[in-house]
Amino acid sequence: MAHQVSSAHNAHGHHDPSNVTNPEHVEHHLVTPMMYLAVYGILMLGTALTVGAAFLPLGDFNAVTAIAIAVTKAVFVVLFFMHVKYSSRLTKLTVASGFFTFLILVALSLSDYISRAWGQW
Amino acid sequence: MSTIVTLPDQTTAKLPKRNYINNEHGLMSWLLTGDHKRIAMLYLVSITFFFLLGGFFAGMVRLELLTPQGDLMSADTYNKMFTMHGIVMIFLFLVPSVPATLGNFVLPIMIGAKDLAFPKINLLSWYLYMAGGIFTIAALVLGGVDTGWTFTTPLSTHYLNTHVVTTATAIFVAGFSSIFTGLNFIVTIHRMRAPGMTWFRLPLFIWSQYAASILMVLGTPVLAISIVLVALERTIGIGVFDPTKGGDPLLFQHLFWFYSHPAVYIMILPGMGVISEVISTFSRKRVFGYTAVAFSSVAIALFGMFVWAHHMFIMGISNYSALVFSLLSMLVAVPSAIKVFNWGFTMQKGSITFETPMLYAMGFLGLFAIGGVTGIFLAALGMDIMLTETYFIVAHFHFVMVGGMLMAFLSGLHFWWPKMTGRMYPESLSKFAAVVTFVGFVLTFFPQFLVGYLGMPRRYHAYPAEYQVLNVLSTAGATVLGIGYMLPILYLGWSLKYGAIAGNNPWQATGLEWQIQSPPLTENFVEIPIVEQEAYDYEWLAHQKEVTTVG
Amino acid sequence: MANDATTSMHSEVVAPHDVHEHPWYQRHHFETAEQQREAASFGMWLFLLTEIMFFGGLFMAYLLYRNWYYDAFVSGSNTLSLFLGTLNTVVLITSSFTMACGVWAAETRKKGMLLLFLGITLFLGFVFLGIKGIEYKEKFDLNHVPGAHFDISEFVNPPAHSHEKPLPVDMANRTQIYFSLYFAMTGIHALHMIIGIGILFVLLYKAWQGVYTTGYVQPIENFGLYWHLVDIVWIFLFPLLYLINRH
Amino acid sequence: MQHFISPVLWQFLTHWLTSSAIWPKQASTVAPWVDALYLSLCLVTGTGIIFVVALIVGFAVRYRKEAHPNAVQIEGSTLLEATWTIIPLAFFLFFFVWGAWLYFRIYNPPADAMNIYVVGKQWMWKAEHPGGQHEINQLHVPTGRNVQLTMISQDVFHSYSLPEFRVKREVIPGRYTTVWFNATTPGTYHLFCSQYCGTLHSGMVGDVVVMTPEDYQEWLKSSTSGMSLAQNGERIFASMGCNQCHTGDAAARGPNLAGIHGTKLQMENGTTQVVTDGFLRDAILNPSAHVPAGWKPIMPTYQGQISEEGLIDLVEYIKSLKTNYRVQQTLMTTESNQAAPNAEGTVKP
Ligand code: HEA
Ligand code: HEA
Ligand code: HEC
Ligand code: CUA
Ligand SMILES: [Cu+2]
Repeated sequence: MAHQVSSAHNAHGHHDPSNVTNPEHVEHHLVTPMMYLAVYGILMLGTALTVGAAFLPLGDFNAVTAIAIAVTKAVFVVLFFMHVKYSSRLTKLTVASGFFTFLILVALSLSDYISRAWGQW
Repeated sequence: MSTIVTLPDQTTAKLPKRNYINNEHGLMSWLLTGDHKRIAMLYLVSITFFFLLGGFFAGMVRLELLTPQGDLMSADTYNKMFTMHGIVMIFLFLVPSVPATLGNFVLPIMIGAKDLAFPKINLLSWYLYMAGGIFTIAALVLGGVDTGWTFTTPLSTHYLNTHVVTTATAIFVAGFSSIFTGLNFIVTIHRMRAPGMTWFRLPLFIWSQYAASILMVLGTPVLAISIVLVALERTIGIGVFDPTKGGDPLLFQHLFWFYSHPAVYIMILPGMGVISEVISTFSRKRVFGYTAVAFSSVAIALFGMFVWAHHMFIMGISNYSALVFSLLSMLVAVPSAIKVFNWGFTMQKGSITFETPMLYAMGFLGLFAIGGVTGIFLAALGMDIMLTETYFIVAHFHFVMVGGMLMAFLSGLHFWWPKMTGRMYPESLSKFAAVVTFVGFVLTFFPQFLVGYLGMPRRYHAYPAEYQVLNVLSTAGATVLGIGYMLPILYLGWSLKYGAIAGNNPWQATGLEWQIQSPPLTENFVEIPIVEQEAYDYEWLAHQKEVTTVG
Repeated sequence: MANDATTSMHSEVVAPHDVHEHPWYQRHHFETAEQQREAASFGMWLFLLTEIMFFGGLFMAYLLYRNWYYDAFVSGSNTLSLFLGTLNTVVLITSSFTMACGVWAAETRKKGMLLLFLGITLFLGFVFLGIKGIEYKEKFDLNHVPGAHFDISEFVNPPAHSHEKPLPVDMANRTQIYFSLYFAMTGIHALHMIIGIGILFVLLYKAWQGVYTTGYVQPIENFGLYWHLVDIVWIFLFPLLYLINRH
Repeated sequence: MQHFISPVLWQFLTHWLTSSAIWPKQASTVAPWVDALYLSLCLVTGTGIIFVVALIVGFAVRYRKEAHPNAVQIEGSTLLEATWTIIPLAFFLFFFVWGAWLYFRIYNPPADAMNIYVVGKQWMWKAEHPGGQHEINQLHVPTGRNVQLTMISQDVFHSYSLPEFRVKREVIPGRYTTVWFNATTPGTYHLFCSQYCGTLHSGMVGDVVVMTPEDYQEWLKSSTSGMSLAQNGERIFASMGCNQCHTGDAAARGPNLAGIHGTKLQMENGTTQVVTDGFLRDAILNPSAHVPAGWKPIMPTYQGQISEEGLIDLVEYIKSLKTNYRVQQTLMTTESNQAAPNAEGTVKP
């Protein structure tokens, strides 16, 4: 493959790992157990809150509260336990696209169920 | 500017002494390989087998439909025939066809990588695929399955006593094979590109594989879970799809088509990538509107996730929801149209030759366009009422899947055959085969549009006599088509031993894969290339001096 | 796979500072260990995407039927033990925490800590499954498992001491959908736990051999991602299944 | 071989040459509309295809290597790109609107349509006319009347397909679906089950017989079973004990059902619902999900106790109830099988 490299060799010198591997590269960040402990505390608090909230007579808002707390807890797990806060844009995008696709599934399916009764009231 | 590429005459070329084929010997060296090229070959052999199997079922279907009465086989047998035909062709042939064979082989080379990111997972994919295939064959041997490839509940859950669970397992397992292939491709494309290989220098084949891989990763798990639920419903009666227990059978349709619509784009996008490569190579021109073609792949993948309920227009979904899905289906068709026109204009001012891959590619353009626009018929709500569940649909999807993807696969197979084996296929025979398949194809499936509009329902074992003429035409066409498909199998096999030595770059193409020896070394590149040229840069190619071979 | 040719050429190709730094775990087709690490982690994330969509289908079903058969879901949910559910949530979150610490231990190359944290995680995984087993057993005893023996009498005529309001028969029948989803969701979740525990054993063994405290943290890190995702799934399952309407 | 081929060839010649085998007959008022859309689609897309093919063949000939040895590299053209984005998009949107319009036309029955019930099961179609005429794998309808089909399946998905009418609708378990048409030409037409439903799917076929209104009246008379659907419903209403609660009295345990069909009900959970056929059916099977404001969910479920035909009878009966006179009459009679006198005029069929 000399022909391809020859002219380029001087310009690049050698393989630039950050180019070879990942333009989205970020420095590896070490999260300390102290941080984990704090997050753990938050998660425990969330668990207590969600159990407590279930006993309040909030009507439809019971579900909303429960989901809101669960989402918050999940976000903490994703950001800290799973290091997404310190990860590349690509990882963040990947996580986001997963939840986005799930929302598409739910939203568009429900668009059918919700509107089935339309025109009938 | 204009370019004439003249490379050293390759007729005197010799097969390189050392290459991925003779690198190691023995069966185990193939079965335990991590080399993406060898795995691609394993896939090629296995999907060919399953294509023949699926083709056999298609043949039985067409034979039965020769006469209006159900006289060749019983209704039950017929139902098993088209079910196995659909399942084998879709899950065991078309979904893995281009990605797992051609993609596996050339994708890492095209981006300048030594292998896929996860060679072991790649091998695992093949084993999962084979396991899926074995389960399918088991279901077949045990007595078959007659759900139709769509597994409609509650028919599949409560009203059939055939081997639904076995087949469900097969599809579940094969699904994971496809997930892992997609995952491997995405990581490889993101992480393994050679220095200088920026996103917009990637060949369009890579873009389309990338888009298809996203769909594999995001869509297939939903199929997996819906199939698990079907199996649970059958075995322990959990009732989520059972109307007598308060479940909603339409929920199954939502989940199933959430995968299976994107799946049709899994089945066409890689083929579109092949077409971009082939048309550009044989026109000796950069693909017209590179960015538009690249982004349209991504757009198809993205919008493809939003349109699944167009398979349910008459099934009792809300009329308002149907409106939304119809509109979105219209939108998803636009990027395909963009591609067709860009391919057409790639030929403009080119210097075109008509080797076999190009013939198949031109066949693809015409047939895919017809298949695609009939999709517009189906996406138009009021029209779908008339056309759905008739042979019009059968014709639509065979035009896109067989006329489109299968033609693209054959195009790509001929295109990369020299690279994969180091030998040429016999040109005139293959041109003849290309023409035969085209003629056979049109004769088989065009009459089905007509008989569909007459109202003949699909999945019918016997039909009113007045539809016979068109059915006879179709069966006749299928015979021609079958011959057309047998030819490549024969002459490609022949060429393995007797074909002319191909040399590194018989087509004088620009992709990185053509700059290395054929067949390639196990590690593809002795030295990772540094990319400084755009994709399809013929200027750059013209100034290439030599192509090095090792060994 | 033979890679002699590759290695022999390497000295010219790779960056000078890399020449002697190819760690033992780097596979030949990667240029740098960093590249391998990033690829593996990205691959793992993509796999987690598929998990999200896999559970996503179930959540979709849950959402639909909960809206349709709300009363049945409330009654079904109230038969679950809040105590055991909460306990299990605590157990799982704790194991997630210890797992995160395990990754830290591997990164800072503390073998003893790593073994300790993996051990606790493994133990908590078993505790979780044990508690789940107790809950399942109770459902079997009460005939609340969907299928031929499913029994709705408790929902139609709730025992006097409970504060449950009786369900009309047609709605009581729908509790079967609730329990179907309960078993499907927690069952598939438990299956993920079991697979996770299986992998943990392997990791523990290799960690004990010292494999992961030499800079090769990728398997630990990826397993951590998997374990946290299983945790997240439970974070949603818990309120959805146990806490629908407790007052 | 000769023996095998010749009948095929024979059929080929006779059918192909003597009948125009590519166009189904138009036998309903909506058929011309569907055909118009179909033809327009064929025309527009056909032109598009011809254009694409001409482009490819044209370039292939003009720029083949012999004629054009030097390829000229072209990057692309935003203008062209925009052109072939916008033109197809415009056509697609146009057809979206047309298709949607047609869809709503076919799936929203006019108010004055006469109703026929259809029950699908593996593998036969049962049709029930309001006057009590039953038929299997056949459907008799008059010309010039709007006919609505209210359809349900007893087992799996089926699909009621009438190609000459250009209408089709899935028949699904657990829920009524409807479709309507207005037949124009007397004759016998195809009826297919077009959703795969198991072994004899292709045997689930029949005929739609379109008759002049006079012939239709004749047919109705000659095939009546003596009991209308509503009369059957009345018997069931009494024998299942519905009349025990739905007496219409102020003190009744269940709500008054007379005149309820087509009204808007205020429900206990705060929503309002229109009382349709489907609502009535669901209210009998899942009463607790259909509790009107002010009532307790004490009505038992009849899930599994009444067949789909029985439900249709009940629905027809409740639809026909204008007052509670008949309900109270039936209460007087102790023997439930005497509950429904055949006297005409008391219950409007
Ligand atoms: C490779 C597979 C593939 C592909 C690519 C497509 C592509 C499309 N399909 Fe198809 N489809 C299937 C495979 C595929 N389909 C299968 C297997 C089924 C049946 C499943 C079953 O029930 O068993 C099906 C069924 C199906 C239905 C459901 C019918 C029903 O059940 O009632 C619909 C409805 O909207 C539909 C629509 C479309 C559309 C709008 C596209 C679009 O993406 C097409 C876009 C392409 C073009 C539009 C052509 C290019 C454009 C031009 C050349 C421009 C021409 C110019 C003008 C018209 C101005 N398809
Ligand atoms: C990739 C997808 C794919 C491919 C390639 C094909 C290829 C073909 N299909 Fe297929 N088809 C489907 C996907 C595909 N099909 C699907 C998804 C369905 C729907 C199933 C369902 O309803 O559930 C379907 C349904 C379907 C039907 C409708 C059945 C029905 O509704 O009742 C018909 C009818 O003509 C048909 C015909 C054909 C023909 C003639 C070919 C030809 O192109 C095949 C030509 C190939 C050969 C003929 C093989 C040559 C080899 C041999 C002949 C060797 C044989 C070996 C021995 C004798 C040992 N197909
Ligand atoms: C035990 C008394 C009882 C019996 C027996 C009974 N119903 Fe009801 N029905 C009710 C009550 C109370 C309601 C309103 C609350 C509810 O839906 O549970 C009702 C509601 C209805 C409704 C919904 C109408 C509305 O106003 O909401 C219909 C329709 C109906 N019943 C039909 C029937 C039929 C048909 C039968 C017999 C097969 C029947 N009922 C038997 C008590 C009864
Ligand atoms: Cu009923 Cu097909
Ligand atoms: Cu689709």
